[in-house]
Amino acid sequence: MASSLLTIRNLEAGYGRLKALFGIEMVIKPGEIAVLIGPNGAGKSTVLKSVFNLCDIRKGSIIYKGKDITKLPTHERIQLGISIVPQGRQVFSNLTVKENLEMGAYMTKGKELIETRMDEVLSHFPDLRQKLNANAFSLSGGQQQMLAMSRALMQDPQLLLLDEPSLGLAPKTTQELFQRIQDINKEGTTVLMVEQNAKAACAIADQIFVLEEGKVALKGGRSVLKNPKIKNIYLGGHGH
Amino acid sequence: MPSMSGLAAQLIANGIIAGAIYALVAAGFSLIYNVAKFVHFAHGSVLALGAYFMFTFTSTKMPFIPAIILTIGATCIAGEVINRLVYRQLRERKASNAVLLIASLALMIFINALIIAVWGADIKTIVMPYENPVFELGDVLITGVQIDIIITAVVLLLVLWWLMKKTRIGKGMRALADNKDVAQTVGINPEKMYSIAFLIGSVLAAVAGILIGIEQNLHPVMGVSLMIKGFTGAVIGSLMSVPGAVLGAFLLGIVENVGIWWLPSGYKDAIAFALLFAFLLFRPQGLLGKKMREA
Amino acid sequence: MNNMLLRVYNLDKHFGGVYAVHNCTFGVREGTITSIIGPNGAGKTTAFNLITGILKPDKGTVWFKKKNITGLRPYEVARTGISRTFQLAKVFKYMSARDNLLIARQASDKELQKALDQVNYARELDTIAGELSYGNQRLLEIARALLLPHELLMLDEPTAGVNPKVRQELKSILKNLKKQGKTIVLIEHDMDFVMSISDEVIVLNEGTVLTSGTPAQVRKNKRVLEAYLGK
Amino acid sequence: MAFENYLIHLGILLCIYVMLTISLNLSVGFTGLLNLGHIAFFGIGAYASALLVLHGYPLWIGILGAALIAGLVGALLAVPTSRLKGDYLALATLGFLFIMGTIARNWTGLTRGPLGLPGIPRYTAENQTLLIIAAVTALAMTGIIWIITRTRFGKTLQAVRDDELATQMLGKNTFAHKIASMGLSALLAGIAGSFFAHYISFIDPSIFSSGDTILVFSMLIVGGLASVPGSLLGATIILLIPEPLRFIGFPSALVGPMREMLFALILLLILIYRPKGIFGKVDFQ
Repeated sequence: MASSLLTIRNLEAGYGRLKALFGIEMVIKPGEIAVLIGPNGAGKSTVLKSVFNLCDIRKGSIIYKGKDITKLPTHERIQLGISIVPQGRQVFSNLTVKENLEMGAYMTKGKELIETRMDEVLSHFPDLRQKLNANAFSLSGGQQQMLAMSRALMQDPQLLLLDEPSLGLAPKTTQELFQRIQDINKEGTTVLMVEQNAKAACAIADQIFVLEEGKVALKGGRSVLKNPKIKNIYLGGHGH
Repeated sequence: MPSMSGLAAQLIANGIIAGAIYALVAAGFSLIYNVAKFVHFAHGSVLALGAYFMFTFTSTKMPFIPAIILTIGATCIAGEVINRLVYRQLRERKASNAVLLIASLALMIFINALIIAVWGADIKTIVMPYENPVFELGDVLITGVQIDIIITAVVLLLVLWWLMKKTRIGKGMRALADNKDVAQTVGINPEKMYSIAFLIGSVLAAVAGILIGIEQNLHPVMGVSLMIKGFTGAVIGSLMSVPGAVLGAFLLGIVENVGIWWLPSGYKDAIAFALLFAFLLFRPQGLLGKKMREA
Repeated sequence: MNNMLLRVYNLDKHFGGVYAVHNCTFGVREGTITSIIGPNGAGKTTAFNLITGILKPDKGTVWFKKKNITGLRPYEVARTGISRTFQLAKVFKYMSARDNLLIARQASDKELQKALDQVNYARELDTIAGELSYGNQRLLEIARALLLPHELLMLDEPTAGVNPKVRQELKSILKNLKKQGKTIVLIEHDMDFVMSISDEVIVLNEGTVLTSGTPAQVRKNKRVLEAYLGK
Repeated sequence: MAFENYLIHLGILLCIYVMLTISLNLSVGFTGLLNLGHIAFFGIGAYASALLVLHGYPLWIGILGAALIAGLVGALLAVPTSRLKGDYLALATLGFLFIMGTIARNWTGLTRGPLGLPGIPRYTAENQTLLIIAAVTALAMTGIIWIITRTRFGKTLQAVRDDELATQMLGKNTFAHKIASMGLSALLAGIAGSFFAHYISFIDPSIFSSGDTILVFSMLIVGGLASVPGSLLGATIILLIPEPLRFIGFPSALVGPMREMLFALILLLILIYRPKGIFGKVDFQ
């Protein structure tokens, strides 16, 4: 098991009556960037939410560092070193940038530890440093996304879950963001990312899972996008 | 006969005194509204409980300071009992805000009736250990207690501001009020925060109850009218922010008192209700609030 | 070539600086099944809400049967002959299936049962809508939209959350409606579904029309797959 | 004889509260409008009827005036407030209740302020006949509401409650429906107000009471939202439960507050453990 940081076994999950996942199998190794792509409604976000207990899990299990955390309440998962950046640039808009970061370290004891970690995080996102006292709602879309990621990094996670970080960002900002994700990964944080911008995400991915209708349709390295099946998955035409 | 400007100055002074009390009510009420996202209408009745506790403790001839401390303690217990026995049960059953609002009204009626049953319906006055001197500041007459009210309100509101801005718990409450889902992903426990918000709200209610109890006399339904004034002030300022609510409350106090320059004093309440009605219909986000998205 | 039943010109709608829909122009031909596809956040549902009056456009106009319906309130748009469903099926949950349908049109139980059979709805008229499975709620909503006197049917992700068997039935249901001369426009993610039943496909990306054409043309167009896979 | 009079008194009160509960059910239970101002229309009806009759108009003009004035005010109040959602609609209508109380207290020229209106002529001399008239009216109102909620108009109101946007997309002017619902609900409450005024033959500004608002809401919720039989049962249960208090020999000063504490407590328990009430199937949105 040591080779796997996170294993998802035969996962079936959804929201109330609405089922979204029909048996997901996934193994994510420590230190890698794993990317989930696939057409809309394929259940990408639901996989991420299941790892963080934000939806209804019907069957299957989630193993993290050899421990079954399927039923673990959310705040205990944080202590295990998992943190999530939800979809849509979710920040505490009426709090300052500095306060947003402090909230990221809400469960951390010790002022100096929080200060040093904040420096580390801001080294990844330097342009937030000038904006520390600005309210989060005054930031641009890209800056808000970086603030949301920095808040998650304040927990010094081993596993960082990113839900469509590039949504609504300009291409240039997306490139910059993905560069930062690689830097963070180089320092030892495993990343599990759901992305709609498949080309940009696969460029930095170690392992790619292509989801279709709640199942893993394809799996592989960066060349998976060249697989002819991709066109059928995205644009239909399985020949009925 | 005091000169016109003297009368105006006195009305403004009365407005500030009333505003200070309304601000304490509005601060407690809007803190609970912002953090727990529902209208806790029984907040006024908790304030009345505070006043009556003070009456009971002071009538046992105990020294003044312990009476105050005991009153605050008893009111906080009442606040937490309400939060735990009623609101937490409703939240656990996924009750909608409408249900929480109706429950708070039922609590208001319950506490008012309890006060009448326990303390009786007659007017009560709190016996002050030392007399209450009247000062003359230019044309304005103001009593020692009224000065205490203004000072205490300002000090408490500054402490509240410091607590919300500078402490970890305060920021945690603001984060929860801002975005509950994200707050949970950073490990903030909503129920714990609601209890803290209720605790702070109860302390503010207790202090307001004590101050009003000393300055005016006590009657069982005093909480309801004060709650309406505090609530109206919060709506005028902005329900979305505690500072906004406090500003709105001071504004209401002044407008109400200056208003009786033209209208008979009986219409003080009518001014408040007219403002409440107008703001709820045409500017529900208040003076300071951002336009709420319609969809 | 039958004429354009619905036309949308240069529609603009932004929320706090971000453009949901921008210079969006397209048309829906009478008697056809037209699908609107595109990645998440392309503005598909916003376009639907602008057409049906739920949102007011910042700029641009909406024409239905050659009449300008821009800015009409939703119930006025419905009365011009547009009937729609929603991304998350909106049934009247405390009311029976019969009462749900009667809001659209007064009709005898026989007629109501026929409307339900048309969408292979497998439950009686008396069941309370809230107790139905998600798939059945979706079918009930579609049956209700069909009962409302209309010339244009707008379906927002009809196959979302619906099991594969019902998905196949939906395909035949829509084809029958087209045979009866109905005009249908739908937002859909299931590409097999879209490519197999659409006469015309409109591809939205970043709030504006990327391209449009027959399913074959759209599948061949390189820029469409690129829009999905990102640059 | 005294016990019989007490029963007749209870019977008349019950009819009045049935009128209030069933009319509140129309706007809250069937249309989903969280209307906390219902007792304001009750008070308006009482004052309108009393003032008309005290100024020499015949009784039937009093009732008609009460109904029309309360109904008109209800409809007018619905125009600005029906744009508001949930909490704010409740707060605006509650605010309206307090405003009416203040006006009644201060417009001494019309309402004699806190002194109230004494000597309001009764409908009939003996209470038996009044009980019969009240019972017929209450049952008639219940019948009307039962029929209305089965008509197309009534079904549309329930559609507005369940999903207003979807109802609009089916071509219904939901704004007009909400005004009609509030107007009719207020009209019936006005009639109840007229009955109350001419039975007690004295009213004062305390009629605009938040206590009664909670009392009628308890009756509505105990019976069950959007359930006509529920309203009848709810009104009966909530009115009768506190009655034994009178006989246990509590000092009279305690009976009033004990009664209010009891039905506030019942409402809280119902909200927590049985929010749908006995017959209801609808939850608050």
